Amino acid sequence: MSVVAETQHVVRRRRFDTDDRWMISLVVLLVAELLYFNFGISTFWGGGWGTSYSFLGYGESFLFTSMIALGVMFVIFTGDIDLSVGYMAAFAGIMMAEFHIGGMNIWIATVLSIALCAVIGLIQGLVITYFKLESLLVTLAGGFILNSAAVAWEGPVPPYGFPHSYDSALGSGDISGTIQIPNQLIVFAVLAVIATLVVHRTRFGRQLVLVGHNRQAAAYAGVRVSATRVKAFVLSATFSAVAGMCIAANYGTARDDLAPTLLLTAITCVVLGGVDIFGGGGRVPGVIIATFVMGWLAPGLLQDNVNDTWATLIAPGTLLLAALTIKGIVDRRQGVSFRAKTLARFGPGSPTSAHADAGDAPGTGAT
Amino acid sequence: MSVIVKRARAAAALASDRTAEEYAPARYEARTITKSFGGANALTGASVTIEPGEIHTLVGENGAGKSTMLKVMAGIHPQDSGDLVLNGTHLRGLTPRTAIGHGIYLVPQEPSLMLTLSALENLFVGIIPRGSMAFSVDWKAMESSAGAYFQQVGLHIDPWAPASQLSIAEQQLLECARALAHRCNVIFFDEPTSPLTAREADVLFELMRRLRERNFTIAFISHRLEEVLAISDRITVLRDSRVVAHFDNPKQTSHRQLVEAMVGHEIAVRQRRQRDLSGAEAVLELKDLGAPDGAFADISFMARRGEVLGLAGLVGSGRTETAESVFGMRRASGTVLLAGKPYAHRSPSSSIESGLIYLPEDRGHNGVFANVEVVRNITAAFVPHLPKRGQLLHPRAEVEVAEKAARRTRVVAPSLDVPMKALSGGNQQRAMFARWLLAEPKVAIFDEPTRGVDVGAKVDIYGIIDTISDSGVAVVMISSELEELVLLCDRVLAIYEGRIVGEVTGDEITLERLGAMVVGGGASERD
Amino acid sequence: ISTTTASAKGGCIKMLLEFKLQGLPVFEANLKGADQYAKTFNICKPTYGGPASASATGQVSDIQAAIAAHVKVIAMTSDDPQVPATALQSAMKAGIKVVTFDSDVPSARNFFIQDTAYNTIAAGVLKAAVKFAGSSSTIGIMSSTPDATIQLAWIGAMESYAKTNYPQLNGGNFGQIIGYGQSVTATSLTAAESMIHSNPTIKAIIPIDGAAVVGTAEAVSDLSDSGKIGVFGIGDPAPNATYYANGSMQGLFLWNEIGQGALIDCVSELAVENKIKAGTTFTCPGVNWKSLNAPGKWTVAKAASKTTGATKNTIIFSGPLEFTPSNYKQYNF
Amino acid sequence: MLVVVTLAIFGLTSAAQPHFALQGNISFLLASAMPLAVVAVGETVVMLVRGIDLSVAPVLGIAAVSTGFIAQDSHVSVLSMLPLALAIGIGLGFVNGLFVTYARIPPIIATLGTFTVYGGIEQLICNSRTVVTLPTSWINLGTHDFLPDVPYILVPGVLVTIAMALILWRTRWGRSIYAFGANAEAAFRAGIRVKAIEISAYTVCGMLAGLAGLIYVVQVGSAGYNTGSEISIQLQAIACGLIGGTTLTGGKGGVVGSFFAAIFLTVALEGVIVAGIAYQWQSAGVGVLLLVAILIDAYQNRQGRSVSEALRSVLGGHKPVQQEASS
Ligand SMILES: Nc1ncnc2c1ncn2[C@@H]1O[C@H](COP(=O)(O)OP(=O)(O)OP(=O)(O)O)[C@@H](O)[C@H]1O
Ligand SMILES: Nc1ncnc2c1ncn2[C@@H]1O[C@H](COP(=O)(O)OP(=O)(O)OP(=O)(O)O)[C@@H](O)[C@H]1O
Ligand SMILES: [Mg+2]
Ligand SMILES: [Mg+2]
Repeated sequence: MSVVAETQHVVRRRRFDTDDRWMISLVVLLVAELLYFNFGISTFWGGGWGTSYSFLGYGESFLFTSMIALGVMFVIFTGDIDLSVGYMAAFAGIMMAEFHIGGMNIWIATVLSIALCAVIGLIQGLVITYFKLESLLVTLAGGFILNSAAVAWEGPVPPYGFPHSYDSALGSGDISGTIQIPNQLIVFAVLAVIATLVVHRTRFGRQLVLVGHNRQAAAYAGVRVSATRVKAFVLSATFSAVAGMCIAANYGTARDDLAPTLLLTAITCVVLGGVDIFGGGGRVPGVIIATFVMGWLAPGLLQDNVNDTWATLIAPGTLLLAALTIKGIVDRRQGVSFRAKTLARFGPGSPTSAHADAGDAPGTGAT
Repeated sequence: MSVIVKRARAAAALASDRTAEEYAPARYEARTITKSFGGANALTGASVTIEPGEIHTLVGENGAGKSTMLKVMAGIHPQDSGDLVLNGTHLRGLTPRTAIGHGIYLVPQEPSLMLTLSALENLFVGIIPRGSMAFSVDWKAMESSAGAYFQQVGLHIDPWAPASQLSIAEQQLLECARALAHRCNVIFFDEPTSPLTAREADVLFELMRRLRERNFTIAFISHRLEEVLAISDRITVLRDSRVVAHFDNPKQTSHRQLVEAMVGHEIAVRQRRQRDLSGAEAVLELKDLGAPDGAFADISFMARRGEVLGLAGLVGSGRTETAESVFGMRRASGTVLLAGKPYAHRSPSSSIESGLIYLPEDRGHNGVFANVEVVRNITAAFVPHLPKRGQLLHPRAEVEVAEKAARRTRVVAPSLDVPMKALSGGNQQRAMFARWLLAEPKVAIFDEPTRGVDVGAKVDIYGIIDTISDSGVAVVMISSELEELVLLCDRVLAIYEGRIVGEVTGDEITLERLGAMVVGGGASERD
Repeated sequence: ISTTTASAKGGCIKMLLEFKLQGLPVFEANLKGADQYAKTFNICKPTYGGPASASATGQVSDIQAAIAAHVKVIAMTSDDPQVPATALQSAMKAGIKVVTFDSDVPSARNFFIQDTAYNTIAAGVLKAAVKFAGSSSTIGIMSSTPDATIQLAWIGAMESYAKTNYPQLNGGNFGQIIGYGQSVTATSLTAAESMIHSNPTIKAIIPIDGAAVVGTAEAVSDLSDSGKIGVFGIGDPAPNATYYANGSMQGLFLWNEIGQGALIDCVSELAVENKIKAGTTFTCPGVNWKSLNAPGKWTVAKAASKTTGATKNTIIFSGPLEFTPSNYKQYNF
Repeated sequence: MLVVVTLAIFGLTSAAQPHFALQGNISFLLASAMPLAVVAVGETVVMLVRGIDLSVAPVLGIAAVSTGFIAQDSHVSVLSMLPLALAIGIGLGFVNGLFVTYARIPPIIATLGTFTVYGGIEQLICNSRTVVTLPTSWINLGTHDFLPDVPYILVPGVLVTIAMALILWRTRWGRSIYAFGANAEAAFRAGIRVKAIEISAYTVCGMLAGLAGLIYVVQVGSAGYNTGSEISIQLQAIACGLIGGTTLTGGKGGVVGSFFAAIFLTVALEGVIVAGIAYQWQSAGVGVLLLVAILIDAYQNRQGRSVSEALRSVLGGHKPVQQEASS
């Protein structure tokens, strides 16, 4: 290296970047929410920390949504979206239940169903990448088809009646101690740790994020873009299937109409968690925190005698819109707007200049 | 709702029956403009005055603030402070809309047209003539008046054809025609020539000269200093967001003076290297490569160890497609041999694994991850080999790897932890070189490695290419700047309309020879 | 928040009244009755529940909130016979009485108030339809989905009633013409239209869920077949006033929803005070709606019965009530 | 082309089930396609500016229940409710536009958010009631034909479609919509008020969804807490846009295609029912249809010409003029 002299530069300690700041805000939000419920609702802690139907116990009503959120998060990281997750979870549960009723050992049925869902995710991913279709619409169509399959399979009487051990292991059971920890929380924690490590500390995760940031550039950098995207769909389907098992165990039955409502909440959690809907940006821990913010919101409000419509629709929707509005403002201060990202990614032709400044968006200038 | 807006409306309303000459000749002044993006200053108290009847050129390194200056003056970005004064009138709260009302139009760095719409509509967008009703569109009037504008800029196209069917040069000219159709007499050209061939650029310069004769007020940005010196009436130099020099008499200014003003210090003039590599073994061989759509055909050549092989050609001649086919981004027929072995199922990842790398020409779209840290940009092609601890990545070790590579290519950054977009174009390109050095290539294809990069960075890049080839790597260099092919290459192939039309070696590589070859003639035909 | 605590100490019985979802007219009538009679049965003004959209999971959240709020009794009509079971079982474990009505959760309740005997309402509606259409005509059924438990039971009861009493109906196979509207009016409308088109000889349609009733009546008026095709269904009269008026609705059968609300209060109080058990008969002071047997007197079933559909600890509320074009105006639910 | 396929489906179904082509049924099919058609026309405008609006379902619902309740209680005429329906749509659509334009939330997320919030509002308005006893005049308007096989309900749908088509082609606002969708940045530089244009697109979409709400309640005769969302009309509308030739990438397509696509979709779904396919598989049918629609969209984008052009060239045996240029 004789010709090129070496330049010194410092790699400074990480500053707090936007993602970090967003995560801190989420933690603050979560604490504020819990404090509000703590002081506002005498029964929020119920019979004490972690007993059923209070605090940790509420997990049973949202942890499976959190699992779905973790799954769909992989897909959102790549810049795609998976709208089939809710239907996938329902279908997985019904598949497992029908296998079980057909005489299969329930644990084998569980594993088999999860595997089959992974295959369905694989097929969706392949269709999307091979035909170069919009994931939004393909997974929507896939969801419709899965829904039909679920309805047809479950028949007039949805399957029910699993062994008690199963209901307890994945559903409403908990590890008793001074604090009762719901089993589902443990399942979720395991998935959450796996998801965090996969995204942030593995080679696959790195490629996932790069694909999300700039698909083209990733391809030129030797990342197998289609394969990475397909893997994300497989992960999404797998996580949804696991959630489907937890739902079935929790309610002791598998039905087609249990899960579809989960989709909106799951996506809300991911976006609220700070993951960029256009791919790339965001942190897994943010999503994990966001699932708890969302999860405790509805039961807390319900207990606070808030009308069901407010607790389950208006409050979460408003939270999402408000959070994103604020995030948009914060991001714009940093010179990166959603709109600029939209244009950078979807802009026709190549409006971005050679040095990739993403700031020439319309509106950046119009005040 | 100021006077300006009303005037803009009035102006827009009048647009269809007024000519540019009806504006008073415009003296447009930007006084002590300051503009920052998220804390980083793009302009600090910069002032420029553009007189009517002059071509005023802004030069400076990447990121010096040239584009920002013109964007502020055209209302695309609001300034943080400072004044814009047109013929003594202060323009406040300028937007592109009101700017056009005042006769100010910016032809952007890369044409941004509505590709799905017709050329006609692109021409009139924003000032579509009114029909019988106040809100209706008069398509007939549009069609009948379009011809005149197209003629003025020398465009011969079907007005109803979608803009996507126009070449880059035609799109650029359409942008100019739009400025005329919008009745603007203050026209800014932001690096219009970088995607153009010399011949297309000449057409554009001709147009600019004609406009100057009509007393238009013209600003221009370019990194090609020869053309800057040739066409400008006045030159303003920006460096690090400030105006640092003016040259009022470009005819008496030397290339060297200009460069020194831009970079702030002297730059050694590079000499052509003389090497004889005819005995070195071939590491890359192409046999009869052809594209399925015929964009290129019968491409056969080889590149030797340690050689810098240039590919000369016009924009669109098929060099990028050839290179991408070799790298595995596209399908092609024919054979590729790598170190003597056939390389059949090509894909970027397997190419990188086997030591064949490709630096894409469109850095913004295909190269950088703008929002990702520099570190990860550098290691992006190295992910399968990133240091691990157990099953997990080892971030500290990764930073060390990236730092080492960044030092070799002299990336200058406040920290490697900042997002890539915080770097200037030149440093982004340096980081891209760092990325590809990490892959330890045996064959390196560089596609337009100096496009949109300032002089300082250019010299560094030449140095990097020298170093790489000295270490035994076969370098294939695609460039539309013939000068740099002359300076760098041991051998140059000319490609014309997707076919190799000539080859020159050593001292045969001259500007004149290359110039003749790239347009398909006058070359020593290969056998 | 504070009101709940205060009323808990005030001695009235805290109750969660949980519906399948908000906004169905039948449940509104139930609620009206329950509110009206709350005082009589010492019930705190009912905590009105019901998920915002029909989902069994939404009901579970409501139950969980209620357990945490220490209610004394949960009265619910369930969206699903299984889903709330776990939650209800833990409620029972926590000493909360569970009274289901309308739709049962068989494995997790103390008492179930069945609307009416399946056989009697099925016979009632079928008889009326046959009287209009003739005993060897074509008659269709409009249901919500093939897995709606009670509707299935009704259809079954109609089929067996038809087999013995009208063997000529639909060429001997009553129950073969069924359309599904998925509890959506627009879908029911389309399904009813296409049923009429696919069966040109159809003389009467029996819609048996709320959306199907409206959809069928709309379809019949739409095709200008009002009066030519009879609509006899199971549903409440008030929402269908327009169709009674324009002649496309001939008869609806239901039970007295307001009275059922009162019975819910009554059974809840008795359950909390442990005053009823299987096999006993009880009365509710002030409630004199006609029960299946005698006014103001109800029996808690001891064992399952095939004909009525009752299971153990089931209380059948009443016989069917018929709403005809001449009497529909008297009922506003 | 769509018309041909629709007629083909119609023909096949009526061949199999003769009563399908009965007079009343044609009229019924046209009428029941209208709420969707009007929503689809609005959705198309948003798609033209590269947006997507999922909230049309609850907007339709809110308009339906608000006007329905008033009519139910005070027996006003349908026309007198028109301003209210439009105003509701305009207001809610405008809010969508604000979120997309000023808060810069990606359209799909912003309208997902407003979808839930508006859905909540719809429930609050219903407050546990359902619109059922509409005045007879409303029911008659919804069920009668003014010519054989031409229901009254068809009129607003056709008028809206023609008007929107003309507006999009013949007004500056319309051309600005296309310009914005084709390249927002270029539109901004060319002096178009991009924010106003984008907001106006969402507002128009909302307005038409509001109008569709009124049409819906007249046609169906009932509306409730989840009217609109229960049949996922927002997704059907997007599918109509795609089938009708409008792309998700903006700047290309038009409302006439969406109008016919809505009729096509309705006939197809009805055909599915009449063909005796089990109801369980109806949603799968929609899914498959949607897949076909996006495959068509992808094909159009890749080939630079529409499927109908391609078919015409195949059937007509001559090459379209554009072909060599677009390869
Ligand atoms: N929209 C934006 N958002 C954030 N930073 C920006 C934006 N536009 C420009 N910058 C930054 O401002 C500085 C000046 O940019 P500008 O585009 O004016 O440079 P330039 O002189 O035109 O360079 P080049 O020769 O590469 O075009 C650069 O550091 C650039 O990264
Ligand atoms: N500016 C353009 N205008 C029209 N067609 C183009 C243009 N650029 C590329 N093409 C198309 O792509 C084909 C090959 O282009 P390619 O980019 O490979 O050429 P190149 O020689 O690498 O040009 P460049 O100098 O831009 O890198 C051409 O035959 C042409 O059809
Ligand atoms: Mg620039
Ligand atoms: Mg090229």
